[in-house]
Amino acid sequence: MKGATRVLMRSPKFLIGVALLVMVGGFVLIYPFVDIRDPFEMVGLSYEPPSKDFPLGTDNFGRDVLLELAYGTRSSLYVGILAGGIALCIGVVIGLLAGYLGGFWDNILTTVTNMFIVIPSFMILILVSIGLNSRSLLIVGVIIGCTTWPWTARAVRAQTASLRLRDHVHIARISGYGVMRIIVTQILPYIASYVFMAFILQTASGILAEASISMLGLGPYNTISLGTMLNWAIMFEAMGAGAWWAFIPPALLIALFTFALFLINSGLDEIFNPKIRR
Amino acid sequence: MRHYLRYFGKKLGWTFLTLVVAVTLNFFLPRMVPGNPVDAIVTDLVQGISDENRVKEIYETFNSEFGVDKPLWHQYLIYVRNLLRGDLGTSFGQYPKKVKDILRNAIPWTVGLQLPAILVGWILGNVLGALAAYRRKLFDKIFMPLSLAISSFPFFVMALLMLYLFGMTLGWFPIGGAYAFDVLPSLSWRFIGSVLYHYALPFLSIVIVTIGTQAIGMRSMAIYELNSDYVLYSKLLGLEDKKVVRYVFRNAMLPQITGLALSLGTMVAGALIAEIVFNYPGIGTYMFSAIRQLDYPLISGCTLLVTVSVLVANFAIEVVYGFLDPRIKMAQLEDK
Amino acid sequence: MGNEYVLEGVDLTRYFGIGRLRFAAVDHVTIGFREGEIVSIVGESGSGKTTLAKIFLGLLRPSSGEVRYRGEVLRLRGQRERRAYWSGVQAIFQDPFASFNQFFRVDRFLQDCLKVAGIQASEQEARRIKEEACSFVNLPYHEIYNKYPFELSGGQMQRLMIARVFIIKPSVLIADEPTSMIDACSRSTILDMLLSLRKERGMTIVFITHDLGLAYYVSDRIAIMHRGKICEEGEAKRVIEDPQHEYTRSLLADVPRLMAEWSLE
Amino acid sequence: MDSKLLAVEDLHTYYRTRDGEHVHAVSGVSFELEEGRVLGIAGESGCGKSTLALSLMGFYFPPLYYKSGVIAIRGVDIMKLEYEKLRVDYLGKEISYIPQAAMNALNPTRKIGDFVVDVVQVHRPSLTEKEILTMAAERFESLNLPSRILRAFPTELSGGMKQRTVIAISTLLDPKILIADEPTSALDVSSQKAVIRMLRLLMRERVIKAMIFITHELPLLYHVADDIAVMYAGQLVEKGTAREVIFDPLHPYSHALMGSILVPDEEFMSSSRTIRTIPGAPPNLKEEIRGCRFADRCPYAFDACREHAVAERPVGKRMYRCLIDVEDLKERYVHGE
Amino acid sequence: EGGKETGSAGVSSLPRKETLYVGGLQWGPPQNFNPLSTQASFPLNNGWRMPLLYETLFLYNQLDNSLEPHIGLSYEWVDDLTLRIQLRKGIHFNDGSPLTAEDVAYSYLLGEKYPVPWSATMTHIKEVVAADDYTVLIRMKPENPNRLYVLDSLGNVYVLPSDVWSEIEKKYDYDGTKIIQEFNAHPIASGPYKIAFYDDTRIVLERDDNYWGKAVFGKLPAPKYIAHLIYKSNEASSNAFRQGQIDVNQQFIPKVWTLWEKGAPFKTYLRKPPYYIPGSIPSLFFNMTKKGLDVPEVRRALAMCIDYAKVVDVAMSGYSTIVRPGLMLPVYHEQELIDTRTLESVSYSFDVDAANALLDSIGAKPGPDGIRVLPDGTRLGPWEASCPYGWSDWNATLEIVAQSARKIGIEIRTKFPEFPVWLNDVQNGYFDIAMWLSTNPGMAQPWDRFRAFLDSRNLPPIGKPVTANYNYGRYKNERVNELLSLIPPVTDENTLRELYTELNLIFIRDLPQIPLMYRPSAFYTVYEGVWTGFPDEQNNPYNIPPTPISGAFVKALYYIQAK
Ligand SMILES: Nc1ncnc2c1ncn2[C@@H]1O[C@H](COP(=O)(O)OP(=O)(O)OP(=O)(O)O)[C@@H](O)[C@H]1O
Ligand SMILES: Nc1ncnc2c1ncn2[C@@H]1O[C@H](COP(=O)(O)OP(=O)(O)OP(=O)(O)O)[C@@H](O)[C@H]1O
Ligand SMILES: [Mg+2]
Ligand SMILES: [Mg+2]
Repeated sequence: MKGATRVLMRSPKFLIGVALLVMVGGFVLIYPFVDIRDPFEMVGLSYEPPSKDFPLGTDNFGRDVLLELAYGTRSSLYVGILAGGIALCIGVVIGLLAGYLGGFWDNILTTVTNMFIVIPSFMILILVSIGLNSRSLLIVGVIIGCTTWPWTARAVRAQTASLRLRDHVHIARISGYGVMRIIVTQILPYIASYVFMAFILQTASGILAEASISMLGLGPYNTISLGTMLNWAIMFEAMGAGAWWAFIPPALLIALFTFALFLINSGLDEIFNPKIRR
Repeated sequence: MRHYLRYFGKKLGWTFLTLVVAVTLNFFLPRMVPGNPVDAIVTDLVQGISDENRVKEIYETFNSEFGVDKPLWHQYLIYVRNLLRGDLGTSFGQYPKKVKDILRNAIPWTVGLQLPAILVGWILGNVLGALAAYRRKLFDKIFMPLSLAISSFPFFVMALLMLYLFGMTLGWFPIGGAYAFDVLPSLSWRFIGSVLYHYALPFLSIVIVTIGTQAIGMRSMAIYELNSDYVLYSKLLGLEDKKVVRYVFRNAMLPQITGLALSLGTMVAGALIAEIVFNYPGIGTYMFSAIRQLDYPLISGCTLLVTVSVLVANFAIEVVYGFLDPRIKMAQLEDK
Repeated sequence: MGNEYVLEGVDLTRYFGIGRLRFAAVDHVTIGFREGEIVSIVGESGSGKTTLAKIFLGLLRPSSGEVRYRGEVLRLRGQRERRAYWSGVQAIFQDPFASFNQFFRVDRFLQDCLKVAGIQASEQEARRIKEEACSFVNLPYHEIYNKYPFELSGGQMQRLMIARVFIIKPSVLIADEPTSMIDACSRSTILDMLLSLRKERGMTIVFITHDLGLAYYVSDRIAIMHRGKICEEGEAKRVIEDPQHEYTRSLLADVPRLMAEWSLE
Repeated sequence: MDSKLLAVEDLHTYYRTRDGEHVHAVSGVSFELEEGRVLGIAGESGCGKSTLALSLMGFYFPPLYYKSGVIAIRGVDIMKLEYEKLRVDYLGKEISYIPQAAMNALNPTRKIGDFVVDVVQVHRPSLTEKEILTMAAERFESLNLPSRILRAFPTELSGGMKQRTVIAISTLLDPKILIADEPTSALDVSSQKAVIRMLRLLMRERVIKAMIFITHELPLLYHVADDIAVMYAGQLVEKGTAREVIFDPLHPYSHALMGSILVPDEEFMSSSRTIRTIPGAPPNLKEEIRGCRFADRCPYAFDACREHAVAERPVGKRMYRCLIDVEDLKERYVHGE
Repeated sequence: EGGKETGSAGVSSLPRKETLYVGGLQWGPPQNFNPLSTQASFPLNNGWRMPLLYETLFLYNQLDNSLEPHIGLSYEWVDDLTLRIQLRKGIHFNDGSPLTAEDVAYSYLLGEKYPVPWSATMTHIKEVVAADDYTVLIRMKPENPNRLYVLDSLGNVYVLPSDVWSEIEKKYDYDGTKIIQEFNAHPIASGPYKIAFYDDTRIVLERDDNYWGKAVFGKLPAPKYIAHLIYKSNEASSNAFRQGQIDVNQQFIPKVWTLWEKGAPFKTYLRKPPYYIPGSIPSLFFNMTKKGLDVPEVRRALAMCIDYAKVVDVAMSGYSTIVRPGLMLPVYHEQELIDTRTLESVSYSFDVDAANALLDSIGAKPGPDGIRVLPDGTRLGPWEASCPYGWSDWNATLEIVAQSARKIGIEIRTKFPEFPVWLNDVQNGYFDIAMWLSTNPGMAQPWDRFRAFLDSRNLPPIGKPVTANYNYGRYKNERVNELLSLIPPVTDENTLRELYTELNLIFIRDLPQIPLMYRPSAFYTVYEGVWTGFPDEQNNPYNIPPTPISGAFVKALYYIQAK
């Protein structure tokens, strides 16, 4: 365990990933205290180029892009974490049950999981988003979470199925433990690192999914998120107006986020998956 | 062989079941929306008509035309029956066009754009990923973070940035559409040239992102394989590196095929948004406008089409894969 | 005769796989264990030893046949029945490294054993029992109680497993190759401990191994297992010195020994 | 021409772990292998047997690294050779290797026959594919392997078959020196015997000039090896003929090891033996160990043991690594201290 | 049906100098070329009367709210209920058959038989008869006459060849829903263009060189082809326009002046703000059945707190003048109809303090979160203000409204659903605040604007859709209904002024809607890099209205020249 921390500290990928995340996270958390205006406030004219007043210019509504970025990143992160959390919970529960129970339940749960994998979740996402009349960050996060869990479920199932046959699980069984207790104490700790990595990936994909559906205009109302910022920029022709500041920063931030999370993930992967490392 | 057939029989049955679920989701999910899409069509028609009965009459005609006056389950049955006859219904938004006809126009563009792009991206990504794993050193040090970075770009973000940079700012490429505004489809060089020119940017944006994603997967697969016992053993028997590397690539490539099957859904869906950004007349664009107009039949048609193609692709890849990789063949035979 | 067996398997069969690949890992095995004896089940890799052990432990359901514990057919329905059975029949597995939950400290592991044994003791009393168990297996409790399993050596882990059995006091212990993963020098320690367990507790021990020498060393009776079937069973000495079954004979002939010639022709 | 087929001198190799530490898995191993002899290497799990075997091949894969020492095949230090020369002229042909993990030693997606062709063509490019396959089929049959295996994928074989296949492939080019790392561990006793029989045959026919046989199963080693070296924590602690080492061990560790042998043999078991046990565990190879590596577990150890590195001590043709004199040791063993 | 189609000419490319590219009039793929369908594609889209394929009797000119002769030479009221129209002679359809009064009568009557775009008008008409080959008489129903609608129809009803369409009627067995679905890929029509090609990305018209107008006007329209490129989104279309791929563009382009800042040959009708001429009045609609919103003072306070200048600048890119209270467009022929001084008494303007004071005066005190609560406990918000998604200028406007409202302690949240969802909600009365606009310019304005906003006759209850007009908020006022029925027959200027002034007075007092801006009925932006001579304010000798291709704008096609 201590070794793992040491290795982590040496993994440049992990460190850079964390550094990026901390930087962005710090900006998101601190900036709104520095600049206490309402991000919705239309302080300037539309698409004012970067200036002293507006370090990143203004968007189509004449809002300060930098301030919006702070709030938008926050929302994106929120959706990502929420979606990641939900996807993780569903995926882990289904994966654990399928993997541990085996047999009939495994067949059922695996079939459901595979269905969700093969039916592009993005399609479901679109269909559900259209169906919902009022969309908030919460709802968007929940539906993303509810459609992206199968990858986690599948991986957790595989791990659980192999752990189930380990002797310590047998020992636990002949110690008379119940199913839930075995799953929680004997299996969960072993896949914890994996689950954590899955969470990171799910968070990244949650951020992406939010951005994607917001881009399609199916994002949350009354909310600034990186996706809705892009959506506005496109809808209000930032590109034609040459207002690069309205869409490049959110686009890059989305990429940056995913990048940081991917880095952290592959850093962790090297530690938990020794064979990958060279 | 019998077991093999049985395995695929099962697989096929399973695929069919998924299809049924997909069809059902496709029907019900968009119909969760509170509004009645007929309103939109009829509103224009009845604007200013003060005779209430007249208005009602027109409404009813259209309601029954679209079958929205029947209970949902009944509509579903009709939907399934029509599907079996190859009838995807009539578009609300482009009334009275048939969804089938709309999709027929869109499919060639989407397939023409995405299939080559995804395949090229996949192949290049794998080759580069394998190289990175093998070469390591500087190549890997630069390439690896780069592809990680690239793969962090969602398709549409990449499309957006490329459009802005190469289309709007530098003006190297057209900024949208499938062919130039002043040519008409025909078998002329002018037209074909124009199509290719317009193809470049959307194609590249999909290829680049796919390369990034695939390269990462391939790299770690290849590294895993490079560390395996058979590599050591082969080398200790004096096999030349070239040959060993070929073993490794092949073995690392094979799991990537399943990866391709599984990520097809994500890739296709992602590439659809790239279509929208480039105003490419493919399914993505139609889906986008269908969403705007709440055109259920068209939305259902698009999502169904995408889902079915992903399903079919998955199935096909699974079949092919079994033949390519003896390991999987064994696993398939043993599959419960 | 049925009554003298503590644990008994009647016509046990277990299939794995389907279709062409279906085969019997355990094939119509009937075997019983008497109070206080050590029976070795010997067989090469894949002969179905572990599968048989798991059936006896109730971890696997036999495809046909039944397990009888103290004359009664084993059903294991409900938590209570399971607890009762497992407080009477316990096991040690092949791989000590895999037998421990690496996330719990030794003390917690021992504490759980107390629970399984149904001992409700005060903190002091519990500690005394734990210390006693540790000293039985020659482990200093105060040194290891706060350690994680991965901080112990294989031999120490396997000894802790025995300590577990010491606390639970089952009447039957199924030891599935308990020494195969630890070094030769520690192996003898483990064997000695098992033997003394039997001496002190009169415990029935089912000893599973692929090593004839080991079986010969520890057991009263030996059963030879081959492709899921028990092909020969009898007094240890008799089986080794006067093997009846063809397979046993060839097995004995192929095992390298030190004193006898090992014909390579 | 040096009569010594293989001479290893003060070989040091180490693994670099993920957190940058070094595991000195082979530290200061020297021995010589003469033509016609089989050297057995015994020792418990983790003592460095496999690492030594790999190190002898003369070329290194991360995370295993070469530190120092000489590996001379007929007087040629293969550590000084160019990689290409080593690969074409030595590997597989002069010195060959049977890996411990035969399960994964074959490329899962290549038919065994194709792999055989790949291997042979490196060293004998003149042979046609057909000739190679005929040759391989013969060798396979001598190991009771049907020649149809050549057309099979490794996944279609059972564990034992795989192991035998690997043995067949490793010996296909009639290597002068064969390093067999627990070649029979996955086999049942009768297959084990067949394998040993074949290896013996190859030796007798002088196809293989010398062999290093690694196992932790002492009774087996006794029958296979002419000489036995006992390894402990990366070092050889004792070396001698098979009979000497098994029945008259010198080093306290060997002594304990031999005392733990169990065989289904009335005569041996009842020869008023007490099963000997050693408390404790082998040292951590990550750390620099100054004194005798066995000192912590040795019942006879005294202070000096922990302070000074212990050199190999020759006793006639034998060797052992202990500060205590031979006579002293024997005395103590008899008294069973 | 559907699919690709090439016209007789078999065009494969469109020479830039012979093709007029238009944009912004068609967004989806072509659906049909049926003049009876409300879903018809360019150049037949409902709402734009483009006399390119089918033609109307007269051409509406938005500049002076007049009808210019076309097929019809003149019209006059014979009595209170009868309109007589004199047709031009020598007009023929493109199949060579002559266009006669019979065809006109037939076309009108289709509106009675089937649901077609002019069916609403036909509810006021008793009969349309051909007095002779070139004279048409329209007789209104005595119980329900409406002069304004009848006049409006002159610029709205397409004249179809009766023989061709009776065949079609027969083909579909006189089933209206089928008839309006006829795809009509090769229209037999009287206009100067024919359909040459269409697919999902463009519709191409080719000039008919046998057009009857050649003899009458002495020349043909200049462009040999008119091509409408179909874009899937605003931005794609406006990007194409920026690159000079569209000549006449009917599309909201933010900051349109940036187009010509660098000297590129773009222009709008006016060279200075508001650039376009106003055509309708997007307004904030209140649901009068919602508690809190039913209080006139609350609505008035909202009206006073909105920063109209910001709406114009930020949301509308300045394409409007600052809105004035009332429902009259800032154009001469409408402003003439009201007495501004009378209206001053009820007028309001942007004044946050006054708005706050007004709310204070009715006892609406701010709660702990700053949101006011009425004395009866009704919290002023959260209310959802909605408009369809993707209508970017409106989305921005509502954002501004929401921001403004916060300043006076009213909580408004924006919501932009898809159009059909939004429409359904709004029609059924499931909304708080919505944004919608008035009906298009035409001969029935401004009366029709008031009718659409305020008419509460036959108003369905909440839960049933309002379809006959736009009174989605269920505003009820008997006097308004009365005024609405009084206006249509009136011709006397003074009486009209009185009536309109009263209507405005009631409107401003009750504020069931708050006008937010003036919106052009058409965004007329042209590129003169290829074709020149498009009309603008300074150079418009032929009085051509800036309504791309539609109505009297068609004249422009005869005057433009390729560079
Ligand atoms: N869960 C399972 N599913 C399928 N096959 C199994 C399963 N468990 C065991 N087998 C098969 O049953 C046979 C007997 O296995 P078992 O583990 O009982 O052998 P064993 O005698 O314990 O061998 P070893 O000495 O290697 O432990 C083997 O061929 C094994 O592959
Ligand atoms: N890749 C590696 N990285 C770090 N340490 C290693 C690695 N491989 C082996 N070791 C260590 O090197 C030492 C020697 O290992 P080796 O595999 O040579 O032992 P062995 O004697 O062959 O054991 P066995 O009988 O289990 O095969 C062990 O302590 C082991 O932990
Ligand atoms: Mg076993
Ligand atoms: Mg080894």
